[in-house]
Amino acid sequence: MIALLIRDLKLAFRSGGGFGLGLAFFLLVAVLVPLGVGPQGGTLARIAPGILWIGALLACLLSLDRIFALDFEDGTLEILIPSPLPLEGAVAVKALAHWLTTGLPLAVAAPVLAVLLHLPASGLPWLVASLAIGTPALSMIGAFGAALTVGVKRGGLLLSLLVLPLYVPSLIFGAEVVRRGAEGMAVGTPLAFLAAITLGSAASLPFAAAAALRMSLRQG
Amino acid sequence: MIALLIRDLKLAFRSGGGFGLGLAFFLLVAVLVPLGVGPQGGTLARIAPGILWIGALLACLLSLDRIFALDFEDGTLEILIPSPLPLEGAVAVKALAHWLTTGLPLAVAAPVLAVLLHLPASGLPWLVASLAIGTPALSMIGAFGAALTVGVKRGGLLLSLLVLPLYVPSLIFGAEVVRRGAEGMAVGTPLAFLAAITLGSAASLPFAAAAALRMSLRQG
Amino acid sequence: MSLWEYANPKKFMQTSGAVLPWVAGLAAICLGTGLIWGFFFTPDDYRQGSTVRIIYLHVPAAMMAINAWAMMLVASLIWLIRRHHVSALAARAAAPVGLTFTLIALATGALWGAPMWGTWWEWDPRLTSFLILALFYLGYIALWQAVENPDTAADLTSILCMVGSVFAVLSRYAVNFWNQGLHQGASLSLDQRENISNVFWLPLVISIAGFVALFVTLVLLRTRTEIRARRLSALIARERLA
Amino acid sequence: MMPELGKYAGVVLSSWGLSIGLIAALLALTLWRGRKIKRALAEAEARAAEARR
Amino acid sequence: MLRVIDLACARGGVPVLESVAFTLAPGEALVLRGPNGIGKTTLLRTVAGLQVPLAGRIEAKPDRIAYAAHADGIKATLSVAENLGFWAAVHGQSDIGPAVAAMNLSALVNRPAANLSAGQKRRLGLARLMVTGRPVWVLDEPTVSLDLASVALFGRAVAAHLAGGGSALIATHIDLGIEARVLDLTPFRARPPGQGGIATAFDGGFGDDAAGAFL
Amino acid sequence: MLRVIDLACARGGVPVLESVAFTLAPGEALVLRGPNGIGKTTLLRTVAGLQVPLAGRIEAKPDRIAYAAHADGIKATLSVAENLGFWAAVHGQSDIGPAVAAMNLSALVNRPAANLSAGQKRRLGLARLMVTGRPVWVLDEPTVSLDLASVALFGRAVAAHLAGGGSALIATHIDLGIEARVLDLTPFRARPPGQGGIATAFDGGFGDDAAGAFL
Ligand code: HEM
Ligand SMILES: Nc1ncnc2c1ncn2[C@@H]1O[C@H](COP(=O)(O)OP(=O)(O)OP(=O)(O)O)[C@@H](O)[C@H]1O
Ligand SMILES: Nc1ncnc2c1ncn2[C@@H]1O[C@H](COP(=O)(O)OP(=O)(O)OP(=O)(O)O)[C@@H](O)[C@H]1O
Ligand SMILES: [Mg+2]
Ligand SMILES: [Mg+2]
Repeated sequence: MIALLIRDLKLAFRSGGGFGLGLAFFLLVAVLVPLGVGPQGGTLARIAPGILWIGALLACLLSLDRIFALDFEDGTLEILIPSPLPLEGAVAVKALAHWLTTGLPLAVAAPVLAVLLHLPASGLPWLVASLAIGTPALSMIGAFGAALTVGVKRGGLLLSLLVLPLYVPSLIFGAEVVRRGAEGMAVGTPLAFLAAITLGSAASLPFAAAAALRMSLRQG
Repeated sequence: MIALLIRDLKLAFRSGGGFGLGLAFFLLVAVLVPLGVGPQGGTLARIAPGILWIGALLACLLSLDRIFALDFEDGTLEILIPSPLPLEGAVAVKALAHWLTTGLPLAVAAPVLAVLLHLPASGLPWLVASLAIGTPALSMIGAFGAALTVGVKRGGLLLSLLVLPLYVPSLIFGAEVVRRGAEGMAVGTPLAFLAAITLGSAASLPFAAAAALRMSLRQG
Repeated sequence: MSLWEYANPKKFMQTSGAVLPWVAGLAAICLGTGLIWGFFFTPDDYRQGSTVRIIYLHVPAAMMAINAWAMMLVASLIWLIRRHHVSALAARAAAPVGLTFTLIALATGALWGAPMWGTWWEWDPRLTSFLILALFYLGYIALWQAVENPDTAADLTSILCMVGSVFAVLSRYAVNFWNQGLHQGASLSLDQRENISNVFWLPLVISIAGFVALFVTLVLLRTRTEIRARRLSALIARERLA
Repeated sequence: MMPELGKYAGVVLSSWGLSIGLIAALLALTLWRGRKIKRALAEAEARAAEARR
Repeated sequence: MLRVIDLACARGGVPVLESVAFTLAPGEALVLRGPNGIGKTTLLRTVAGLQVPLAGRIEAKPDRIAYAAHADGIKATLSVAENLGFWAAVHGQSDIGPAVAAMNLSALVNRPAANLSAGQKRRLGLARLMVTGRPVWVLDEPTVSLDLASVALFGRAVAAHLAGGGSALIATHIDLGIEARVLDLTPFRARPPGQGGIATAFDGGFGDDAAGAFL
Repeated sequence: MLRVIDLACARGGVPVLESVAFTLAPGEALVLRGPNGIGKTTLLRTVAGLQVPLAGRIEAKPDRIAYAAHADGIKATLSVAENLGFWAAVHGQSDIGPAVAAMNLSALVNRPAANLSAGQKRRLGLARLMVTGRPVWVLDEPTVSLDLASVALFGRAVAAHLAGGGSALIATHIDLGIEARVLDLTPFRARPPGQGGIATAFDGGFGDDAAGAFL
């Protein structure tokens, strides 16, 4: 289990991929939106919570196919399935590795980008909190989607199509937390929902994802 | 040349990928933004031109790695380079195939999504025009980026990072065309710039991309 | 004789072949009566004017859009638990039908919204959740088409259908939480009959029955085609090996 | 005997037109694919029967 | 150790082999032969538990089988030692030394796998098999790309594994130079259902179609 | 037809072979041998123009060479006929019939390439070579995964190609059963620069370091 986590982190760093690039993409979205939308501060501040959450979501999405596709192509999954590691655990560990290299850096970097988008300072702590609490669900849901599309060649876009609707609740509650936080309102309810989604996905989706992986690989 | 175009289109359709899924992603961005930003019609209308162009750009981006990566992995490129086809022509044809399966459907579908974002009706024709004129440049620039990253395993995110800055001028002029069109102002200047970018990239980037491909493959 | 026997392809082909003409006839009669009655022989509503005629398409389509997903969920569970091929194929056959109904509900709603709410599209919870439902249908259909081995495709889409159902309900609550909305609440339940005046009620109920019958007809037809397609690919594969 | 639809005629007619059009398209597609597959299957069955003999 | 009884297996939903039966005792090796496309890969995947059998039974503890095909789970960016170390950890082993020595990889341990030649990569794949510590090896064309010296090396490694009480099931087209029974799969080609072969769910026709039922 | 003069080639910036020299006349075949990792693949890629030589020259028209390695540009979703037809069109040929017949693929023409077994896929890759219409074949381990009958088929195809005035340069570990000169690459292994091998840009030391220069 720990060997798998370490290996996944190592691979993410070595490939020059995972980590830095997710962040970079997040940054690019935060930069492109003012360019596309125009620089009026009022509008930007209003849309900032939503845009930041959407940026985080897309940054997460783009690296999802790394979770299983490479391991599928080079045969690692075929060896992992009959190995002594329980596949459910392996899936959870891989989602964790994805979160550590994508979601966590996003949460840490978000305040800097929030400033670019004129988010009021009172929203910053809630931005970090909502991302820290909400992004694990994104990784876990993403791992489930990646398990569904693992046998499909270059399933990247199909994966996006499957996963994005599943991200809707997290997005709504996450952006709501930030918006309420920025306006100084109480954030308890949406934050609780966000946490519930994360816990629920972490508790149930590894089983669904492991089942999907077994089925994808079993195709004769 | 024509054989290559037909083959690329065939592959895009067969893979259940190319085509429909680029559109689906565009749709998803158009749906998620209001969910994140909140439903106030006024705000949405103001940001609609920028968001639609950013959506088109991201939809384009996600399918870029299909342009060369698959052909690289299965050795097609290694055979194509010493083949009688001029590589510059092959690159241009592949970019064209990408545009036909991504950019063109986006331009056609955009008005429907514009309604979701409350874009004023006067902006719709300009939205279609700007996408039709501007997206070929996105495919061509994308092909260049894909050629640069072709040797990198799972270079998807690196590719995004390289290509997005190159997309900035198209984005700015494209969104400006739509914004001015929606407000009933003259759109001549940004439209001319957009066309110039498309023509310029179509005329010069195939050479740069072909050179990049030759170099990527030459690495011993 | 157990009910599961109908899950045998051959038995299903025989039974469905016998049932189809009747269901198709019922669909034609109900749709014909309900829609013609609704369109030609009902008065304008005092508030909504002639737009009230949209209700005969909008409401049945919206109901069937949800019911089709529910049917797919049941069929998926049957496939996962008992592995009856017909059930998986029926789920596959229902998806495009459900998607079409969803699109009809969305389109008629949008057109209705223009005069009533002054906008084509409003981010009202019910509307939004229908849009998300359409996305689920699209993803489900795309997954069926992307996976090559039909049994694997059935497995994966079944899991997607289950997980998707949970998240569809979740997002319904999420959007509700986020915005109170313009759309009217349910007014058609039988005990609340007075909410909608009698003149509109009967043709509406007949249209709904027509849509149900139409759904069954289409799903039967498409399931039969899917079964034949599987038989065809089995034959072709045998030919190749021979 | 067209009912009087008043100022909403455009909206009502286009929603009816669109809905019926979509249903008709789905039905046509279903029947067309059904016929196509049925014909192909009949041919394949005939070939298989031929091969058995 | 491994017992296959009346096994039938399918590829892409089509039965390819039927009535395959053999047993593999400890210390024994069995070589599968047969022309291209007969179904060797399919049979090995089924035995390894990666596919479900169409009929028949496989009697073996799945956690005793180590399967190796062409794609052997080697990560290009990790070094030879890191690759082996990972698989050893997964299987609860800790020492990769013997495997490295047996496959003559000592000079390459710190080299990233991306920089290996085709044959060197293959040797790494075989070394991976050894660190699993599992007794039943199921190998699909293990000697592809290997030169004669490496084939001999591999033969010796198999012999040592057998001597240690393990067993091996190997599909190959070439002569491995080990003592083993040979099973030619040609006689087990699946017959069409009309001639006694296994019928799948869609192998039966639909009587009503001929009768011209509605649609 | 092909003339290689004093060639040195590198892999990943490290010289692997040097002073390789041979000529290939029409109608002639040359088989390259050598242990795993000696540099056969590197040499073939250099000859095919996919890598630049470190030193020496290759005299050949690049548009007369057809190169085939393991990855052979086969698209899984296209059928055998579509795959071959595409490559024929690229090379201005139109008839794929002879290639299909020569590689015994007639029964498989309409099958998607994804559904082929390892050996069948390999035969398709070799058929691709034939539709290029090019005279110099450069082949890297062409018989991997082929059964004995298919190896013989391939041998006959090469013989026919040679008889038609073509030539072939083949790296392989097994016996192909064709008449060909053999070139063992072992003696051409690159020496370290100190012993007369080729030095790359950073192979020289920096004299001033020993003198204790600033930093
Ligand atoms: C795209 C937009 C719309 C969507 C997706 C939509 C969706 C729905 C749904 C899901 C139902 C519930 C059917 C049921 O289960 O009972 C419904 C019912 C209904 N809708 Fe809409 N709707 C939309 C727009 C509109 C508009 C603009 C109006 C009119 C102003 C409208 C009027 C009604 C009415 C009167 C009902 C029946 C309510 C009842 O008796 O339950 N809808 N719609
Ligand atoms: N998806 C599929 N649908 C139908 N038939 C398939 C499919 N995939 C493979 N086949 C066929 O199944 C048969 C068995 O393939 P398999 O890979 O097991 O053969 P093999 O004995 O390993 O051959 P080789 O020696 O060439 O590796 C082949 O004839 C192949 O063409
Ligand atoms: N990126 C790299 N950096 C350094 N050395 C490398 C790199 N890639 C390969 N090598 C080494 O270069 C040598 C030549 O490899 P090559 O693939 O040409 O061998 P080969 O003769 O084809 O072997 P095989 O018979 O195993 O296919 C090998 O020793 C290999 O380890
Ligand atoms: Mg095989
Ligand atoms: Mg080699």
